[in-house]
Amino acid sequence: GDGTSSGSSTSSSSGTSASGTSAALSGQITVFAAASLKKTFTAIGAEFEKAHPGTTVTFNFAGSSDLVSQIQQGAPADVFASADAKNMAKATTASLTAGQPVNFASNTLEIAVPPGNPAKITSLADLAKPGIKVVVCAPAVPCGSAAATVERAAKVDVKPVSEEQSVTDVLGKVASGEADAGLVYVTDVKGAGDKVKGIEFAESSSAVNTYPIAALKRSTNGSLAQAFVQAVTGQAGQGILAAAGFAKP
Amino acid sequence: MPLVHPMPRGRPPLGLPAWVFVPAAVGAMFVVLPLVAMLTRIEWGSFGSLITSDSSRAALALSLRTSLASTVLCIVFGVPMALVLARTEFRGQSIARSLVLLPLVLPPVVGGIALLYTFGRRGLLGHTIEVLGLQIAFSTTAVVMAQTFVALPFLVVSLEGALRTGGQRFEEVAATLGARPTTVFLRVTLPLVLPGLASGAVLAFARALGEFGATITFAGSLQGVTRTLPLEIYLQRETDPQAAVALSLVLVVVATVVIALTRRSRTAL
Amino acid sequence: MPLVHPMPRGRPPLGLPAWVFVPAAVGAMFVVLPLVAMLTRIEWGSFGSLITSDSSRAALALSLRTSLASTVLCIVFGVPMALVLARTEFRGQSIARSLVLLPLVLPPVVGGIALLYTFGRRGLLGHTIEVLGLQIAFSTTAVVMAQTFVALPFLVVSLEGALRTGGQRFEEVAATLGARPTTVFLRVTLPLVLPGLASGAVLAFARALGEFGATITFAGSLQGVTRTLPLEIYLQRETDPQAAVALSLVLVVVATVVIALTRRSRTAL
Amino acid sequence: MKLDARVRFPQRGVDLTLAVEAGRTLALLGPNGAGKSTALASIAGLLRPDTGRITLDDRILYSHSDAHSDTDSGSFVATRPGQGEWVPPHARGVALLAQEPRLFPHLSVLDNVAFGPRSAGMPRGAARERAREWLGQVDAEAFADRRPAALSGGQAQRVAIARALATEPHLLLLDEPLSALDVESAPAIRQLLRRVLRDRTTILVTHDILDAVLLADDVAVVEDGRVVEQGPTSRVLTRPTSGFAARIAGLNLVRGTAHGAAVSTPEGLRIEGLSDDTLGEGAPAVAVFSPSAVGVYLQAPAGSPRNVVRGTVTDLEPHGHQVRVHTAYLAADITPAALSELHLAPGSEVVFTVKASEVAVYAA
Amino acid sequence: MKLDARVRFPQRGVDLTLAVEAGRTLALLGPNGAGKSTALASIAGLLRPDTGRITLDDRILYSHSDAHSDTDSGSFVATRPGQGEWVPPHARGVALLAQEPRLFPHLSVLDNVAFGPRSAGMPRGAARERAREWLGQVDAEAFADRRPAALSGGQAQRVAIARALATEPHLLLLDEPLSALDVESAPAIRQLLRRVLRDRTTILVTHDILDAVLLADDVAVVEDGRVVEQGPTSRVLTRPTSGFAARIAGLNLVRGTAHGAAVSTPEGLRIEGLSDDTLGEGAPAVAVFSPSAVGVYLQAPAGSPRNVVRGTVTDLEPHGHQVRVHTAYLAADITPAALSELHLAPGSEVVFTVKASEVAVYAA
Ligand SMILES: Nc1ncnc2c1ncn2[C@@H]1O[C@H](COP(=O)(O)OP(=O)(O)OP(=O)(O)O)[C@@H](O)[C@H]1O
Ligand SMILES: Nc1ncnc2c1ncn2[C@@H]1O[C@H](COP(=O)(O)OP(=O)(O)OP(=O)(O)O)[C@@H](O)[C@H]1O
Ligand code: MOO
Ligand SMILES: [Mg+2]
Ligand SMILES: [Mg+2]
Repeated sequence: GDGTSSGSSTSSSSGTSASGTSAALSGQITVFAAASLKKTFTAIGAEFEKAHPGTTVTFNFAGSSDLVSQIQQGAPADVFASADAKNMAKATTASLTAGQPVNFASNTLEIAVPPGNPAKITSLADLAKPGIKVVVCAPAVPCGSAAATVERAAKVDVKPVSEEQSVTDVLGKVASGEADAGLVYVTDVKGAGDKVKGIEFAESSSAVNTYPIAALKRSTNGSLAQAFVQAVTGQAGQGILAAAGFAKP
Repeated sequence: MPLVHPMPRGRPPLGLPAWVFVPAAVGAMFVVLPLVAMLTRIEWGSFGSLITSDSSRAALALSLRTSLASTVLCIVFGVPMALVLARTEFRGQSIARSLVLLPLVLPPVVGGIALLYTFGRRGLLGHTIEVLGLQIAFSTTAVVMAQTFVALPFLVVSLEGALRTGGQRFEEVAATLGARPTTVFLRVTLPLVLPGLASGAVLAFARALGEFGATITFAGSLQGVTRTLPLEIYLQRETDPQAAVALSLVLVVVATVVIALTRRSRTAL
Repeated sequence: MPLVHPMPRGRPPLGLPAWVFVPAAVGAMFVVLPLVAMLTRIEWGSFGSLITSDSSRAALALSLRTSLASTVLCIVFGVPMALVLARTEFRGQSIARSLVLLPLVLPPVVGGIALLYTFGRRGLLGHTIEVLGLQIAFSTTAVVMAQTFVALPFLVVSLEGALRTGGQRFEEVAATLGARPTTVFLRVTLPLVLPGLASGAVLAFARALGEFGATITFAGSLQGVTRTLPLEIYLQRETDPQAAVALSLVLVVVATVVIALTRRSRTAL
Repeated sequence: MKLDARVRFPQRGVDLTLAVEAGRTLALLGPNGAGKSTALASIAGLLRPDTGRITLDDRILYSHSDAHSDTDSGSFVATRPGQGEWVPPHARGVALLAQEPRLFPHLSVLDNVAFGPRSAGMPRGAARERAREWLGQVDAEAFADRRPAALSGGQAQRVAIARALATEPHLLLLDEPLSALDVESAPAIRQLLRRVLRDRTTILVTHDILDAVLLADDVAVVEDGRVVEQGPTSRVLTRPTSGFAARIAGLNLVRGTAHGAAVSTPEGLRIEGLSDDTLGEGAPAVAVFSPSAVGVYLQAPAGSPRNVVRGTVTDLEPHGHQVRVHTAYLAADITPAALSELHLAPGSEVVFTVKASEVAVYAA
Repeated sequence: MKLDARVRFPQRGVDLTLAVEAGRTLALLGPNGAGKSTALASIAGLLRPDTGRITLDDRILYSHSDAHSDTDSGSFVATRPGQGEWVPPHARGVALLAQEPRLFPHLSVLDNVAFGPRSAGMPRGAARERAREWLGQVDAEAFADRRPAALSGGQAQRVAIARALATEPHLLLLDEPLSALDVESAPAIRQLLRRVLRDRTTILVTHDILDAVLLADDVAVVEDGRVVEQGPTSRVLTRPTSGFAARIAGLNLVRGTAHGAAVSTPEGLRIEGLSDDTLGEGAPAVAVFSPSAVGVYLQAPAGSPRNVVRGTVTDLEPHGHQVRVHTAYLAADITPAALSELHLAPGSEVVFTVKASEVAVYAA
């Protein structure tokens, strides 16, 4: 919490100063970002390029673990934004990051149900009822471990019909009506528009997922990389993230 | 293990152009080197415990069962399809052929979505299926369907090619000897196109065994029910890429053994 | 558009067993219905804007370029490989055949990892490649390599089947007429196996066009450089599955057109 | 079974009408490319004529016209509206022995021969039994267990013959069955066919006069896609009216118009002979005589033969114990002694003479 | 080019030694399955004998032994240690016309014939020119632009002949080139071959005596995988020592041991004749005589012929203007008049007589 707040304050100050010193920033960077950040980061990138004419930001979106192994294999990355702390930790352990990663957003789980909520789900406990088809993420992926955590906290034993590989897969099953309910992130429910309906539940606070970002050591344009990190943690970035449903870290 | 070769003894190979061996070797290297690189990275210490874990064993068993089942389905439906495409002429045949090819180019995940749209609870046939009391989604049946959907075109395309290359001179002879179409099919067409059918079946089996996107989208991923080896590998990769590689090795070995066994039993006939 | 058919005029089809049409129709339905279901779900209103967006157009162009390039590579390397497998006998040939088949069953994601282990900066050949001043991983070259890696076995397997089915009676005649192996290859083997080669190339092209796992792992997903249409579709799906379906439709149409064009130009020869 | 066939393939220039009475054998003779195999393939159902009509007894196997037919449209008659009738090959009861053996490469020789009986519903054991008998008939039991690839050309042909005969069809079509056989097998197989064809309805394509003489009741001569001559074997071969029939019968034939008992050709040749029917003056007619009736001289002799024809020797070939001397149109048989006396060689100018009493003249 | 070949295929029971002198034509005769095609395929390089040795002039095309050879191991000689020499088919300068035409289905008739010349490096235009000439020679220019599938059997065979001849090889191998041809084409193609083969080294497989007589300098008779008789054509056909050669020459042959000028067989038959060389008593010998020298009776006549053989008629067939009467071992030619007088039919018991002066007896 501490590092984050300082990060956000620095970013807001440098965000204003950035427009003043924009002459110093030029060139191109590649940002490796978790696939779930595609919409928001694309928007932030566009804002960033507008604010700093002459710069180009390109993105490589994929699963966080894919991104880490690509970076480990020498991919030309300047910035890494992970969807969980675990994958960022792999990068820091391998001393790939320049400085400490900064948390820039967080996310909590929500129950997603098909429009009209045919199974009449109202609480996490409903998911354990017999005959209800629930899908969750597999424990090996971030949203799955979060789901396990909340279940444990709420002492609810959900018997899912499927343990999906990613949030997208869970959403797909719910949106198509195949499953009666699923556990996904708030941002995912929001992103899916009217294809699913979100049901908040109190126990979700027991598993908060944070999103860290860091410039990378091997970057050939370190200052631009740092500037992008600051843009994400700064006001403009935070605004875009908040609009997509992300909570403050 | 030398393959039993159908070439009559004493018949010398005609000799290929020498230069052919250069690209052939390069191509082979290109395929083999990554496999070697993979082997060098495997931590053999933990290999045994890894591949004998409950989840790995369940995934392997499921993968084998479903892939064999979908290969059988591919043969049952694909052989007639290839026959109709290769041996008849009808208006719109080329459109039919293109349609059958489509799953080839459809990203598997989208194929899974399309299957959901069709056989899912709210899909085109969802009502019918529910009335029949069937339960497809999240079941092993769904896995087999997804695999069949992506693998079928492989069998059809390669078999159609073989049927056309083979021609129908022997089918004609059989007909003039009084053989009905079914007899011609079973006793002439099928045995003569066996090498092509075997290739097609191997391709379909391999495609089914490696199938990931359509399965995860249409069938989900539950240990022992719908989580096939590729899905298991994908999950392992989240936590331990090397474990995923080790599991892949198992997949590869299993596939090779199955394919070798089919080939052997065929040449033994 | 009726296909130009090689069957001589006046030659009546021998007639297939009537029952063949039943499984053929069921199989065709199984493939076609999901596609129809897909069509019914597309929001045609936003279709135009969606498929003409910058990122979609870039992805489509990249997909076409890379798939065609890797199909060419598959032909260049795969035809010699199939020839060597079908027309020579050597110790260890069956092992060679199995090795070449492996990428078929390797989950594509693991294939991508294997490629990274080989051609990545820290890979088996990483040093060599760096010394040569090349940068393979995360470039368009990497996309082509990934696609070639997964597509090559399709061409090799189906072509080997066709070569074996066709036999070598005409190659023998050509040799006794004094044709050197290269001439035999170019003027006899190749033209006679053209239907098989076409099938194989279509399979390889389709596989390359739909390739996802190995590409995202080995080449990454950079717009205009490595983000092919399947990757774009995958990303779209994160936010908007229907957009992904619409984009897939584009992919399918493009693939069908390309395949139809090749077939047409071939039959026109 | 009685066959009536009219098949037309305008593209190939083929328009043939053939009839075979029940139980008889028709030999189809004619030069390469005349349309013999085309006719057989049409009757067997492997080719669909552009127009025509093929019937076996009362059963229509093929008809082009839209004209309705009230025959029983059994389960196998696939009628397409506006396309006439079409019975697929397997339902015709017609067996075809094609010009190449085309043995099934994946079946043993025995199973190749058993294929027909099994297709007719015979159980495997009985079919193999039958096959073994037929293999015995063509002296090929020794190969029963081999694959066709391990047979010589003549062996394969014998097996193909056995395979065709083993089907016991209503109508048997044989396309040059004996051409690959050696001088020892050919007579044996010819004997076999003679026995077997006696009461079967058969069409036999051949280039060998012996086959026609020994096996066929009737002969049809096909040239350029048309039947130019048809009739009982003995009549066609002794009194041919077509050049090809004369050639195959080893006779000289001069075609022209009748003038009394003589035939004159547009080129000015005139052959006198004996005419046994009254020929219309100027009607088309042929003069036919044997090469052995021809005398060969270097100079025109001053003797009785009224027919004297000059020519240039194109070819000399042994013919039995004599030598056959060919000119562009005619042939003569002389003894080797005469040959060396005359010092003949290709290019020599010669005079052929024939007594009118040796020449048969009749309407063409 | 002089060919020497020794090829052995124990599995097929084939062990042949053949020699053809430069510029000469050897006719290979023998029953079906004797090993003729096997021999040609070995010489062409399509089959590898189990053991043996094939040389063309001094060049070793194949040898089995490890024995080193000091011939120039040109670029095409792929020597495998311990396996002897092996020249691949295309580098042998040997053209093979196989028993089936096997025209390339994807090339026009013209390009089929041009294939050989083009493979030898001739530019396309010139090769087509050459091909057109050869097509003209076999009377097939009309089909130049067709695909092989649109040819009749005989037409395809003619094109295949043109294709083989157009390569102008060192050694030409022809496997039954004329068997699919009609009575009009066959003589024309035979004339063509006679011109073309005059100065080429050739092996010709045939079942037709005419081919041997007209085209071949030498004859080799193959039976059961062995050469049983070899020599100049006239000698082999007039004084055969093998049953097959006698049969193809239309002669009666009785094999046995010499007793004076007579030959006696193990079955007790004894044929007296004239012997022009001194035969060792008890040495293997044959008695040969023409069917036309044989008299046919129902009862043994009380006349001069010293050779009287009883038998049962197996077959009657027309032979020129006579009828040939076959018994199990011998044949006799009689006139149709005599035939009807004797009331002969298969199964009749007959007595054959031959004057000793008509029988040649010589060493086998
Ligand atoms: N597919 C085809 N398309 C066009 N013309 C063809 C086709 N097949 C054959 N022909 C022609 O039709 C004619 C008749 O051919 P067919 O095979 O019936 O002759 P045939 O009498 O059997 O001759 P042969 O004695 O040589 O076997 C020939 O001139 C041939 O060139
Ligand atoms: N692949 C094979 N395996 C074993 N035996 C074979 C094989 N091919 C041929 N034979 C046998 O070898 C022998 C010689 O066959 P070949 O083809 O040389 O005979 P041929 O003299 O050409 O006869 P034909 O006049 O019938 O063409 C035959 O007995 C045949 O059955
Ligand atoms: O890194 Mo992810 O794809 O948001 O789980
Ligand atoms: Mg024919
Ligand atoms: Mg032969």
